[in-house]
Amino acid sequence: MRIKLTNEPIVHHDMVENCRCKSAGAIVLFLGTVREITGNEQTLSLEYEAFAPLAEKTLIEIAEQAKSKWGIQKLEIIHRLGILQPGETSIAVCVSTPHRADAFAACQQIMDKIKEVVPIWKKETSPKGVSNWIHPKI
Amino acid sequence: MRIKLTNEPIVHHDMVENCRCKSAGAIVLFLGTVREITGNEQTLSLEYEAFAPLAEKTLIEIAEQAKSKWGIQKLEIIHRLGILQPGETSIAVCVSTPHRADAFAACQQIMDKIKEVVPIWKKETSPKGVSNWIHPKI
Amino acid sequence: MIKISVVFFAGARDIVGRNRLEIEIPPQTNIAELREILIVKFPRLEDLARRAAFAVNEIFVLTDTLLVENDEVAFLPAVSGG
Amino acid sequence: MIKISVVFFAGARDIVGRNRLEIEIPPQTNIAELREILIVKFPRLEDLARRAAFAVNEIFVLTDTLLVENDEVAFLPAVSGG
Repeated sequence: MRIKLTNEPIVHHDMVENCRCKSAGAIVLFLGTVREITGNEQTLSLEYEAFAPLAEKTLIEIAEQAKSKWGIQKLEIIHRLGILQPGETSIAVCVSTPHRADAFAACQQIMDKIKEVVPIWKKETSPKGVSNWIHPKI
Repeated sequence: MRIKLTNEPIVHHDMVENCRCKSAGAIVLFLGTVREITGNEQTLSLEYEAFAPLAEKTLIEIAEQAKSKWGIQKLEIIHRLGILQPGETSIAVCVSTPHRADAFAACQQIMDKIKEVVPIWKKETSPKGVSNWIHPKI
Repeated sequence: MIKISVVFFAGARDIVGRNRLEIEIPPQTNIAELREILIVKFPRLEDLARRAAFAVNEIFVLTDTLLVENDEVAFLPAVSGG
Repeated sequence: MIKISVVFFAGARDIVGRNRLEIEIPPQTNIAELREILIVKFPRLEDLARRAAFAVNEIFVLTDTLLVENDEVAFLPAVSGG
């Protein structure tokens, strides 16, 4: 199990290979990528910031809960921080399980929880240079 | 959109990169891998065989339906044929969509349909050398 | 009589002992009737045949589909790919 | 009075104008009360504060948690990572 925050580009190939194992019949990799267009709004870049010690601790808790719930064999979560361009990977979650329904459910539930509780925020910069922190419940 | 049957190992890194695009916020990659142990049974190897022309046509139909249903931006499906060892990838499906729920749903539904209708079969060989074609409804 | 061919896959091919069978059937035979003909010829095929799908000339068909001269029927036992 | 520090992130930091604030509060102040103190000090923080989560010394806490000398409170506006 590898869980980390990083300022470096995320190497998804290695995450998948780390999750591959003979006891698993399914590997699901999720990548969140920076979308250039949302509705009529254009994004020039996103900047991610974390309360790192609590974010890491929270990711580990989410991972531990998912592991026991879904029979996960191997699991990796990497969240990118700093400034990202459209198309770049902001988060990657990879899980392996014996059967495929569990891999999909586990990966999706991990992502849902990350979006809900992990103390990481993004600031969006438009092509006009306007920057806004995104706080979805406001 | 790339859909193929192959006797070569599946290169998942390229599939993900081919699905990455600025209009997508989510990429989901599914890999089916050869499991060594199922219950008390051990698998030495699996051999996959296809009725290739109809399998390819059926995969394309599944892909086209999923594309319009889920707003898929890019999609790749590769199914391996021939003899595979435990841990190897037998199938890979990769999709990108603007939002993540659609990527998970699309990838999972594509896999479900492939398992149900595409004319591909596997033969399992045990460590004792006994081989059996798997026909799940029997 | 008309002449058609039937191609077999996976466990069905093992039972039949070959990939392809050329056979003569009465005109107006449909897939369901062909299936019975095959079961008579290869009784061990019955379990697979009852749950098989069929394609004619590489298109999936229903069992009421009528066969014509030179059709290539694919006998597709329950699939296990993925 | 006791001395604590509050750390701010993202939009909250922009409103407060800095990462970290050292403030003195009455003993037995809880998180909910601290939140009101912060809103009085920084009225533009109110929308974020009403929906913020809080951690003390890097552990998530409920708003009835009492603060003690030297606690480090993290003011965590609604998250948007992933």
